[in-house]
Amino acid sequence: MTNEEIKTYITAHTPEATYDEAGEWLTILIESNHLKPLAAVLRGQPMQLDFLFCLTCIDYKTHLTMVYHLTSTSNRNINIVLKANVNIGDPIIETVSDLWRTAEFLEREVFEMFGVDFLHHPDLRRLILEEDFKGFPLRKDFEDPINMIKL
Amino acid sequence: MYTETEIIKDTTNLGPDGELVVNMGPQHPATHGVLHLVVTLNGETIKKIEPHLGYIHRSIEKMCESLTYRQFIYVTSRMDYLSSHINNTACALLIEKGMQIEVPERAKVVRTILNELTRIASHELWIGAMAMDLGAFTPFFYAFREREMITDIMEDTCGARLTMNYIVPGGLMYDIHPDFQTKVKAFVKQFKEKVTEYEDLVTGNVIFQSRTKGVGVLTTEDAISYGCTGPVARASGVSCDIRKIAPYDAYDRVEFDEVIETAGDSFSRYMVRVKEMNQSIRIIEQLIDNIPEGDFVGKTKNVLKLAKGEFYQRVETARGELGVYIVSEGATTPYRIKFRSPGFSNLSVLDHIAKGSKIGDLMATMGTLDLVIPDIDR
Amino acid sequence: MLSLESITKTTQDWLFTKFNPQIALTLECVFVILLAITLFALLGLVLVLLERKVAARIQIRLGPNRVGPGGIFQTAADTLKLIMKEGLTPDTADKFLFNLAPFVVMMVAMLLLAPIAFAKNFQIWDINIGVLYISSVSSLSVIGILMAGWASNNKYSLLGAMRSGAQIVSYELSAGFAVLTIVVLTGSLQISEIVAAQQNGWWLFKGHIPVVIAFVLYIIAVTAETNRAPFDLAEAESELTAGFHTEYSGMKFALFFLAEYINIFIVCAIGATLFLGGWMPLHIGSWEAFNHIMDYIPSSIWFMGKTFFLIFVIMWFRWTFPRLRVDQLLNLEWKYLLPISLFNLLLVTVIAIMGWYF
Amino acid sequence: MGAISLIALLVAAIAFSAGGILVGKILVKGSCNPQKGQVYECGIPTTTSPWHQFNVGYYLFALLFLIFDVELVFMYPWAVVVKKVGIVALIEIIVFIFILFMGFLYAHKKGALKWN
Repeated sequence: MTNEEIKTYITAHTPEATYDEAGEWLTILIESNHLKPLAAVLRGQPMQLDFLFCLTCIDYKTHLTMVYHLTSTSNRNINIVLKANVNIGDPIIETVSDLWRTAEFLEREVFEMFGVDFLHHPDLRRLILEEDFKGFPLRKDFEDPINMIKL
Repeated sequence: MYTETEIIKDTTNLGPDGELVVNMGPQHPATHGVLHLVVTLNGETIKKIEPHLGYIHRSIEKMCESLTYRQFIYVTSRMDYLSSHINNTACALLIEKGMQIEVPERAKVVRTILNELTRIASHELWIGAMAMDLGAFTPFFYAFREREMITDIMEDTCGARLTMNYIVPGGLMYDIHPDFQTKVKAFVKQFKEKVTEYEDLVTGNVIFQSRTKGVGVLTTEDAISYGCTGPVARASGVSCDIRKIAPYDAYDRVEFDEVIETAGDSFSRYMVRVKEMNQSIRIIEQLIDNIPEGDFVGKTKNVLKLAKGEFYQRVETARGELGVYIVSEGATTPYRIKFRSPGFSNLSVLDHIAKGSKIGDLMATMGTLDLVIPDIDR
Repeated sequence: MLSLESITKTTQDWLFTKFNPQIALTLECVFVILLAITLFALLGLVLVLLERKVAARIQIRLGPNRVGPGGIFQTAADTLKLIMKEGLTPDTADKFLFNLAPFVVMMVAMLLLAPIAFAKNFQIWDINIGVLYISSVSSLSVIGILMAGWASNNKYSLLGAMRSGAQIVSYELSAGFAVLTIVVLTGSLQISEIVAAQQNGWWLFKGHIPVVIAFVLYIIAVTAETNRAPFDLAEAESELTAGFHTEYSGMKFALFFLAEYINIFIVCAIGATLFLGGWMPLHIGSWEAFNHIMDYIPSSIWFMGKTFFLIFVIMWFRWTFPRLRVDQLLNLEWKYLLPISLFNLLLVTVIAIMGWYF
Repeated sequence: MGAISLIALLVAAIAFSAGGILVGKILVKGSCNPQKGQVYECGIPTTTSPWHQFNVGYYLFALLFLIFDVELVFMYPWAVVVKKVGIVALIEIIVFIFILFMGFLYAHKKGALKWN
């Protein structure tokens, strides 16, 4: 599948998606409420992007952006980056852990590091930080006066 | 502490079947580091495993946001310390890709050789440690005999034995040691002679086979769904070798096979790693006599600046796919950096494949997942 | 010729002529106590050092070599260290049982010394049911382990104790049946008679294949009974940290440690007695000259040589094999070793009745 | 020596163990720390008590052992006289072992030797 074909296929399902081809791989931008249906489309036939190899979040100060790197084990040439903006004041997004089980742990990491709340996550608890830790360490506004390196 | 009545009261928070909740780790001989598993047991049978991470979390990702592109590479050696060369290579490759730096052929070949040596060293350590988890102490020393030769080569070349920091954007920090080629050849010779020894000691051992065959079976679908990579996924029949999918450095010009087993149990994970070491030797043999002359580092600016945008680089470490994802705002430091560590995904599968097995099986399963805790925690 | 036999005999005669019988007996008891303690201490030191040297040899390294020539005082230094350690008792433990357990383990190990023939006529008590005595006393050791594991109030200890309970009692059977084969052939339970029966050849050689099978079964069973790798599930350190003695430190731990090695010595000594002729020198049929030369080697050396050979074999196991899993371990006993033992016993009976042995 | 040696050996065992522990107690001045009294569970304070009902798997083996061990004790006197009695003893023990083995097979069939 070429990028153009992918774009037409996705637009057919999700007209709201916008595209960015500046990077190495095709990037799909989407609003957070449309993420889950689109993810399900990508996961299913004929795209079969069954391998979520990176899930992370970026803090742009004004908003958070969830980033999903997807590829297919049957066709390793297809790589797609899925991005969804999340409101920073009230970060809620639907979980994708039922589509890709690996997201279960990765979302837990994002949950404690960025404070993003994943709806319908089976087990959304802290994985790395201790229970009484305050703040979200990977957000840009996080300051730890004692332990942080400042150059 | 407890009085007798308290102990009786305490039994109320047990499960209906009188399950036993046992903490394995952070100070446990088999977790190889500070991994904390909360294991729910029914007799000897495991009901649930819950990993608690973070005992060695240094927030490398946050740290890198305030380090320049030249500096942050050295931090990455501390992630998966057994593949520190490969971690460094990933970062260097990403910066080279982002800035279109030409890397001299010599550097590419040397990087490839060092990466493969690192892979062998890592697998050697793993064989020893895993055999120790299963109660056999001796293979550890046999594996370390060869690993020691590699660390000696590393020491000559990089000045360090564990956290090498030898690879810089554009090539290598220094030229290789004059004895590099002879030493590597001597290692290859010895390895080929001695590798049969621990195959005799471990692979053919009846007890070892009965402990690992059919234990911790990971199906192909689960391996894909859980995002497993490296030997763990390849033992389940998933083709995921980044060296084949997206070749970097000199991997596109060497011949080697991607080792794939289909059983998905602990024994096939073991076999994948053993065979992979032989493939690494094959790669080294092809390259060691053909190290091109020339510069060891390309022309780079003193201050590196990545253009605004996003960059992703994947490499194959000894544990699987390491991804480095950088979001750049055009400054001298990355805006956001994310390391997709292979161990994190491989750990997430532990509960799934060890559930229902015995405590002894947990050691075999955990051992063959080859978890390096700093890599998981970052 | 100066032998242990003559020394004991002279001492006894001297004691009984000098003092009245009661005092003489008391003094003899004191000698036995002192000798037993010395033997324990010496065996502990020697066996631990031997283990470390054997391990080092197998693992292509040198082993202890700093304390004393060739590291021979290493274990003495280790013992000193263990004495200097603080012995802790967990607050939540059952303190009485916790402190009692090492004593029980030690007592069992010590009691097993009684019927062992260390040399010709050098035996503390030549009890007429020697073999039965050994079987019964050795099965007591599991009580000490269960006590230690349960009293610690530690989950690893409990699991370890449970495992070793199931394991020791299971392998007790195979060991028992293996011992029984020799009893069938000898027709006596007395150790001295069993040794005497091997005057013209050791049972391992003259008993045909069934005795060889019994010997193999015996070695496997006692390896499991003494909690040695590959059957060291009770203290499987990669699974249960230190198993039943996780909570023990200092001297109490040292006692467990020592008892383990003494038990190895004892089971190997019994194995040597039953299958390899005990202190009996190697005699081959009608080779008079050869037999005569063999007789010149003192009987205590024969005994120790055979025992230490078996100890070496058991150590060799430990450093070569991975550990079994607990269900595999019990399967091995109940599905393979036990039926084989039963069948083997019948085979030996046939041989004994038919007189098909040398 | 007779049975009195057993008492001597018991005394030796107690003297040896108690001596070692006492020497340790005298020589070592322990430091006080409440955490020293905690049970070891990999550095995490233990939450539940291990003193409760436990999986039955182990007990089944203990029960089976009891049966076999009693039989084993019966065999000792038999083993001593088997050579004198001759073929009758052989037949008797075959019957004995057969019955025993049937019981064992029954236990096997019932799944007593299986791990849940």
